Amino acid sequence: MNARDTALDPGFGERWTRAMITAFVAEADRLGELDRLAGDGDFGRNLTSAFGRVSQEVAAADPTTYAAWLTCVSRGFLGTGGTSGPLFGMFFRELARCADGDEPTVAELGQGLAAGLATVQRYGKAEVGHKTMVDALAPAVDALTSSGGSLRDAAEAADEGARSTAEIIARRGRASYVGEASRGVLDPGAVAMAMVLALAADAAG
Amino acid sequence: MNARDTALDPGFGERWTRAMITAFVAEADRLGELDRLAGDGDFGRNLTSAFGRVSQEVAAADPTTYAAWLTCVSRGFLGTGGTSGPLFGMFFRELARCADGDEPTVAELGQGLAAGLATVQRYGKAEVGHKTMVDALAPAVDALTSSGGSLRDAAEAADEGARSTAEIIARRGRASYVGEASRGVLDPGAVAMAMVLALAADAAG
Amino acid sequence: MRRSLVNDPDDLVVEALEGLALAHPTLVRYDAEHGFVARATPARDKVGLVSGGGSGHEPLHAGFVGHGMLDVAVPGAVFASPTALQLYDATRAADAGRGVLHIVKNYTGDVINFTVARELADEDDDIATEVVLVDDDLATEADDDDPDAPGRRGTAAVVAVEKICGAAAEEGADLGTLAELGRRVAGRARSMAFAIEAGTHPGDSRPAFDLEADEVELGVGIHGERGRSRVPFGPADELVARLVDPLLEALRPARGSGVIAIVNGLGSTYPLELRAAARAVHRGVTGRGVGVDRFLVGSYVTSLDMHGVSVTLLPSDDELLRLWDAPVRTPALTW
Amino acid sequence: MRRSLVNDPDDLVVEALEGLALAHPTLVRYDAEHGFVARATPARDKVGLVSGGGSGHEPLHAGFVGHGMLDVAVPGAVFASPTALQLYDATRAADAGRGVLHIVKNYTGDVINFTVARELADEDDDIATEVVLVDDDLATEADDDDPDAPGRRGTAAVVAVEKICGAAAEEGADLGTLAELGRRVAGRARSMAFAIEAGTHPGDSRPAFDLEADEVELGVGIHGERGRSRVPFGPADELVARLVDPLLEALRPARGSGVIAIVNGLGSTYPLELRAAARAVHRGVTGRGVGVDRFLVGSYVTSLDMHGVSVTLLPSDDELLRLWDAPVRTPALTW
Ligand SMILES: Nc1ncnc2c1ncn2[C@@H]1O[C@H](COP(=O)(O)OP(=O)(O)O)[C@@H](O)[C@H]1O
Ligand SMILES: Nc1ncnc2c1ncn2[C@@H]1O[C@H](COP(=O)(O)OP(=O)(O)O)[C@@H](O)[C@H]1O
Ligand SMILES: [Mg+2]
Ligand SMILES: [Mg+2]
Ligand SMILES: [Mg+2]
Ligand SMILES: [Mg+2]
Repeated sequence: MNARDTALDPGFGERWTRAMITAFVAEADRLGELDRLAGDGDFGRNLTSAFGRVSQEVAAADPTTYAAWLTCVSRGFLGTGGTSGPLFGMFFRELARCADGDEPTVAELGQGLAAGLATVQRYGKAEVGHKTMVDALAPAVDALTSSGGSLRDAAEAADEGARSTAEIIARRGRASYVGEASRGVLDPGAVAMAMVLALAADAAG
Repeated sequence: MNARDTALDPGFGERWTRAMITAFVAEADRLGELDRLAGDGDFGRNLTSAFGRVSQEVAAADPTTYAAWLTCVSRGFLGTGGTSGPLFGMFFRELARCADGDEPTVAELGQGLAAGLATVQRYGKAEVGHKTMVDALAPAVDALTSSGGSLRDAAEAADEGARSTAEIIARRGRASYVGEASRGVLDPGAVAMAMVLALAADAAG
Repeated sequence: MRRSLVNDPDDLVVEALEGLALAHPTLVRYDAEHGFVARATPARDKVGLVSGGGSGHEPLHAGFVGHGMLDVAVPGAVFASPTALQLYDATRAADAGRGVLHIVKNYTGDVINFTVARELADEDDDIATEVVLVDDDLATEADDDDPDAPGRRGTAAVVAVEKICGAAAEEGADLGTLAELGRRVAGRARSMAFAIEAGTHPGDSRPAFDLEADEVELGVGIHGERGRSRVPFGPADELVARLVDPLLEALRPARGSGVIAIVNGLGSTYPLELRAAARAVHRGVTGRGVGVDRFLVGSYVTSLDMHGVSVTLLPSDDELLRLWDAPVRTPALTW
Repeated sequence: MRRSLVNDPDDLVVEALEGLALAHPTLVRYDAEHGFVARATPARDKVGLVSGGGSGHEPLHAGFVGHGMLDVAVPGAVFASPTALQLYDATRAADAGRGVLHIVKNYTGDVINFTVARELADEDDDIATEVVLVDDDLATEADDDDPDAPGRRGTAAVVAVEKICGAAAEEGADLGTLAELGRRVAGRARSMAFAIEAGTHPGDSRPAFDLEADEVELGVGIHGERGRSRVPFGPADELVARLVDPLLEALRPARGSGVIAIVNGLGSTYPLELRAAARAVHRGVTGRGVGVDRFLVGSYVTSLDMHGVSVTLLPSDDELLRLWDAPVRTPALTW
């Protein structure tokens, strides 16, 4: 049996979720600053509020399965404003649904990320190169599914995709209103998406 | 039969009314200026508007009797704002009612003026010395009734009363709000009332 | 810099009355010749209710013409009393054979002109009339007993008087009963207001008075006049307490009793502000163990675009609540 | 200098919702846990109507909850969409077994969050939903055919959609019929607005944008964004014509046909101004041989204390008029 079809270590969902809470609360200001430079500046506050809610959901639901943990993340974002709230919320909802057992396999995670990408694109109508979270997510899905890579490969592809957003001007979201002024600034949603994948790779061990 | 009990010359009501229209339209600015110095400045506009309405009433009613002419004057004032509108309006209403025949006798005019004074005081609660139209009207009534004088005597008493308002501070009307600042300024309502009486004496011939 | 949306400021009142009638053709009509607003369909066999006063306080009074409230409303120019003749014509129009009740806010010009109108209606037309004088503004309560003092101003309690007397008139109450009822409401109700910005006369480019950034005008009236004092600007709850506390102090409603409360915007107060102020009023009143039996929140008695709030408290009883709840159908108040 | 009557600006929306519920306890309740306003007594056996959007536009939408209009209204923060979860919870609350209609003003955030809510309601609760997108603002009609253009903004026509669909829902219309009806109304209605002063965010001391004394912002939206152009300040009738003319140009109603017209104050427009503007709109429309069948004049869809007016024209027909006239009983609209 291929390693891709083995469930990840028990506690993956919990480790990943807790790591995201910690990391995003710590990085909210830095990411908010990017949104201030080429957007409307609320992304940091949106992240803080989303993960505040994630913590509340965790406290209320006392999750035990991967699906339950990721559902808390999804609900945290769905209870948050901005464009990123519903997009990340539905993205994590697809991820929550990707596992058959208690923890997902890498292949299931790959399918979940692919479904998440499809959902984000269905709502947001962004393509690669529009300077959004899609620029990080699409290469990660590609690495994990078509290219058969590892979670670490996917995280690296996402990181590279996020970096690429510095050179382009935004075609979607508030940043698209500032035109040329967005050039030179990383897209905060793409950076956040790359963080999500890096933390997944860390949590998988 | 005493001259006081002889009706005034035919056309007295019309002559008096027409003279008031002419005189007050001409003097409105000067009287308004007094209200500006110690009041709220609208007396000139109120007079213009009142006599505009008087002219309309005359055109509409085509008066033939003294009572009908004076009713036009009354209605002109009753259709006008300010404190002076209703006070002069009810004053002229009493005057309109004072005659039994087509034109009043001097005695009837005296009774009309006395009734007018009573009405003004009932509404306005002003005494002599409060710096209002009463300061001109009260001495005129006195001259014509208790002292048995002529219309000309009454007009002179009114004029003297109006002049006396320069030295006092207002206790009624908008001018009472400005306190000491009203000293030295003639009360426009008293001056107007004195004009009314002078024009009556002229019209009586 | 302030600007108004007007053509010639002198035409504003008449144009607005035309607009009101066009907006509510089934409820009211504007009689341009006589200068009043009357019900589109005159009521029959009831006492007529007439109110009026200067314009600039909309929707007062014309917005309250209709079933369950006024029969005729008589607007003057901005902040100026209607004339005696307007009020006389309105009184004749409102009479359906059972007499006419005048509801008058306590301002010298209004009082005189309404009185003249009643005298004319009585002498010339033999119409029975009564008057209810509304003088609810606590800010103008005389400190001494100067017999010449004009007394408390009439402000938002007039809405309660019009609503409650309007309902009783619809039920068939006679003139004397209505006058007594109206006086009972007016006698009990007290109001108080503050402004964080004065109103601006149409056509003017500056508000009627200036306030510093840290000042609030307490005890303002509705004609651009200054208030009784200036207090520091602060959170809405604190400012609202400066209205509610003296009102409760003056009325001393018993614990367990209830009031009809009116939280009224003065012109440009926007709904978020007004609703938050309503919450503060509710907490202030119920915090003293007094119930808010009925609660009217909106901009009903304004002063052009003044930015501020007035609070009116009217101790209630079963009869007042019943009449308050009775159906009403006017441009500005319908239930 | 501008000031608002607030406590902490972050608490304003919630305090105002509490105030609204205290003022209208028989009509609405505020569900603080889920962040929506619902009817005090839920309706049975009808399609549920849900609308929502950023706050700052009061009385929209919570002021339209009640018999004959909405079942649930969902407020976001000032000028920010409510969240998907709020809208999902509201959708569940509004469902009485016959499905739920979403009435959504066309703004990206609102559109996405409502869509997510419908997807959740469908997948997790098997609730049938439909959406009516309201995009009436003529000022934002795309000049070219950019497929990425966000399209016309949704403004005051949403009141007509809520009123008309609300009446039909009360009559028992099913979900599909309501969606079609709502789309018909939204598809026909067009609006346009101007401002002579921008609104001020609670807590800020300056309006969202500055205007010179001789300028008017034409084609403004309701979120403090600039308009489409600046035109010279002038008499109200001229400014109103700058709204009515392009609306008639776009709608081209036939002579002899009629419209439902909404003349809407944007926040601090005071009644004298608004009524005079209504008169100008009436003359503008009837001057082209088009009747004003129904006329709603008031401040219904605001932008904080913005000073200006929007005009909405909706070509009418017998069905729309019948539904417009049907009884409604909400905090902000009752007949
Ligand atoms: N249409 C879209 N599709 C995908 N992602 C988007 C879209 N619009 C914005 N985003 C992402 O959302 C991020 C901004 O989120 P946030 O600040 O919460 O939203 P808003 O733009 O509404 O203020 C952007 O950095 C971008 O990555
Ligand atoms: N209470 C009163 N009794 C008698 N006359 C009065 C009274 N109040 C004012 N007046 C007269 O009215 C005149 C002012 O009239 P006008 O300017 O029309 O009224 P307002 O004071 O309301 O502006 C005063 O000059 C005074 O003579
Ligand atoms: Mg943002
Ligand atoms: Mg944003
Ligand atoms: Mg004067
Ligand atoms: Mg005056």
